[in-house]
Amino acid sequence: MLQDYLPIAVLIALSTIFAVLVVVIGHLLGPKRPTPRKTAPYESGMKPIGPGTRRMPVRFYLIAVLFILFDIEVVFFLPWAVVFRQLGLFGLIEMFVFIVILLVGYVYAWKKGALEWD
Amino acid sequence: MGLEQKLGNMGIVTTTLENVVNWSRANAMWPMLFGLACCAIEMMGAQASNYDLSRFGMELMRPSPRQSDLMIVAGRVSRKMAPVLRRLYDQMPAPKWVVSMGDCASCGGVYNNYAIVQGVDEIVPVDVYVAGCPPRPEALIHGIMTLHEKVKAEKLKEWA
Amino acid sequence: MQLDSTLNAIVSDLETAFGARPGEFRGRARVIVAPERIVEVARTLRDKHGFDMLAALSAVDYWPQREPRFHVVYEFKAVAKKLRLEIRVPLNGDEPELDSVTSVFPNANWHERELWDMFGLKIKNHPDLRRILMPEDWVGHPLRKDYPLGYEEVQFSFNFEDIDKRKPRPKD
Amino acid sequence: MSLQQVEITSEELRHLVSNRAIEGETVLLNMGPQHPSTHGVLRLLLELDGEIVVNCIPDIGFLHTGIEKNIEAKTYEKAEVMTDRLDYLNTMGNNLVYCLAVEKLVDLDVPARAQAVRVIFTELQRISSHLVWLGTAALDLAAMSVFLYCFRERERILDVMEMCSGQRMMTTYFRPGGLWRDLPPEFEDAVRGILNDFPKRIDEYEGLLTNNPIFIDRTKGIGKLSVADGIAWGVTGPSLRGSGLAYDLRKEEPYSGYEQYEFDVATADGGDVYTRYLVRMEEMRQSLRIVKQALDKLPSGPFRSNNRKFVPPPRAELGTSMEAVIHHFKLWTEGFPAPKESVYVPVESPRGELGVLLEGDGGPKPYRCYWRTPSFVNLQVLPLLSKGVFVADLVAIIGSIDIVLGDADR
Repeated sequence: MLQDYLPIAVLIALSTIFAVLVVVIGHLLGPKRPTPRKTAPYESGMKPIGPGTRRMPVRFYLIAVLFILFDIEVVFFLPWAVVFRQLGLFGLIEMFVFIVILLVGYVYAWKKGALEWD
Repeated sequence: MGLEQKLGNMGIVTTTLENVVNWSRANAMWPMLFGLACCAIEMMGAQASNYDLSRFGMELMRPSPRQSDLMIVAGRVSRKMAPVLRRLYDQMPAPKWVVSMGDCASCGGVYNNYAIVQGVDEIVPVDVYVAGCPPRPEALIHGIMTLHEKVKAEKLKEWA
Repeated sequence: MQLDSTLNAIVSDLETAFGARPGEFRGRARVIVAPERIVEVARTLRDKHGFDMLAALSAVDYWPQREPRFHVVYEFKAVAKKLRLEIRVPLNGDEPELDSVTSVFPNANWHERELWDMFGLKIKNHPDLRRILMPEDWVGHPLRKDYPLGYEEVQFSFNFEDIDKRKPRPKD
Repeated sequence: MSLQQVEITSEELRHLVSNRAIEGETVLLNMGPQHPSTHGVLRLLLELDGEIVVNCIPDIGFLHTGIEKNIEAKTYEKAEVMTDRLDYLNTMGNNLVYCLAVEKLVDLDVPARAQAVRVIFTELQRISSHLVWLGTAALDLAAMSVFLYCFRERERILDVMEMCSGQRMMTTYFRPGGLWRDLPPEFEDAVRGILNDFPKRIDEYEGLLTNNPIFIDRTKGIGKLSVADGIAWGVTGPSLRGSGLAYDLRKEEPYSGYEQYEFDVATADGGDVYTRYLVRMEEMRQSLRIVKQALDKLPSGPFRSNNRKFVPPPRAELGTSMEAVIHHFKLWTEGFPAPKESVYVPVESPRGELGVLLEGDGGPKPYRCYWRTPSFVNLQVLPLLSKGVFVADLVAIIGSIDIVLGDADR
């Protein structure tokens, strides 16, 4: 039974090898001439003010977390969409329940003002 | 080395690493979005629908120097802009080329006075000078094709 | 072209109030005002006579002439009444001093910074007097008549080599 | 406890920036000379509290070319080459205002045909400048396709200019006293072609943007400029007309024959980025109307005044009359002397009031030529408009006040 998963395994193996290969060869063979001016943080051409990694307000982190939360939701749609025909009505209702739960979370975040910036 | 004569020219089979690398560098050169003055409007004209720089693999004008290979100095460089230009040139990764577009960038052009750097080659090593004030989009494209020939003729020793 | 009546009234009013000397060239009213009175003149022009826009502010350098070496030119515009008036303030050479009119016209801020940058006119109680067009560490004031144009000899074939030696090269 | 002392690049900036920035609470960021959305080499030192702009300090001068100093070193006719490169999107407008100033200074007459052609070209240049503005402003708001359409249309106007003056942008086509050359025969139907194609094109752009919800969200109610602030800060042109004041120099102080053509001044009250967009789109239509009227009533006759003291004679005459050779020789080597007086001539450029303060000193070279450029003055309003907006809105505001850095830095 495992054979029919073989092509996927080969595909994954090939793609990771290719990706790793490209990065590693680029890293090993590419000429590296770091000069202080080149490695200085880029600030649209001017002398950078302060170090590159400065304190960032926490709101950016909040936005990132919210994005991940609601973006992963879409990932669960994919397997469902594949077997949508076989699941029939049960699958449809199941997915609606899933969406409603996430909608509750979304409305809660909205009302708490997490989406507002200031 | 007589290898080429013996092998003959069978296209992809007998090409050398040098040709492949130079070919790929020449045809996928991303210019840096670095418009200064009037030549920048002609560069935009060259980038836009009528003259379409994307035919040369220059689809994107990358704003940051980190992701660009070619710096088109399009416009007059003033004394206040010179250190900025030099810093941007330094922050570009290794295989980088400079096209100085227009007379003001190439030799100070109409402005021979205190405010303009008389030619960008005082600040950055320039590969191709494009004449014109402002050069027509075709002139810029001709300059870029000349640069492609120059890149295709580069030797392995130069960039190893 | 004769000055129209309203402008005449305004100019004569300035004359009585601030001792300004009127002049006229091709239908353009021009008034010479002493440097220390310029802020009051600007204020009365704006409040009393309705000149609510400072269109232009610049300076002219009459270099060899020492006494009033600079003329600072104010162009006022009455948007509602469609009138234009030019006010000239003579300043003498060595240490030109001028009061800032940013309190009356906020857009004079950059103009006065440009005057300082280009002509070296010291503007008193200006909120942020810095060079605006030239780099901060630039020496000299370029638009003065005694400042050289910075003309570099053009490279032709006969003098190509010796200019090439002196030409600065990019240093890595 | 100060988090980490932020060393500010140039010391004088300390008094401009609030002390929250110096302790490092708010981020000091350079939206600097090389930035995709600053329309050239404008540097904005932004003090950011997260995404909100607390304070914005513009820093210009990165394109300062010393044009005013260079003009003082050339004769009147030869200095006109300098004027094209000032506001490189409105080259004909720069030539026009310089020629008007020289003509007023030396009291030179301009034939009717030259005035009409000047109006046609200035209006065509206004349309091409608004097209570049529309392209880049929409590009800043991520509307890529508008940029490509606008530049396709602009090529047609550039072809007309190249047909008449031999150069696409830096035309120097107007000369003191009239035009450099007469119009070529195929000028008429080239402009007719533009006249009946462009209204459809402008509808196309309006279809793309005007009721596009994304564009409306990004531009409505952002960068509010009231009329009182506008006048106090000296803002002129479409940026002021967007706040509801119909102040247009072509109507206020008509020059070069503008009083013959009837057009209405495009205004819309609201004073935000969206109304400035509407004003400029309407202005393009009005310019088409003016060009149509000017082209219909194009008078024949001489294209340049024949006052030999100031205007070099045509080449044909050199073969026959001796005086022509003398005038030609004197005008081209030494130039014509101007009286010892000063003149201020304002004109309506696509960005606002463009004025030239020209002063002669009896010699052949301009003694002082000060350019009152609209971008330099309109840019001063940016800190006022950008208090407390998002950085993304700041990009829309910069796009809406339509600055050209060659114009601002001179």
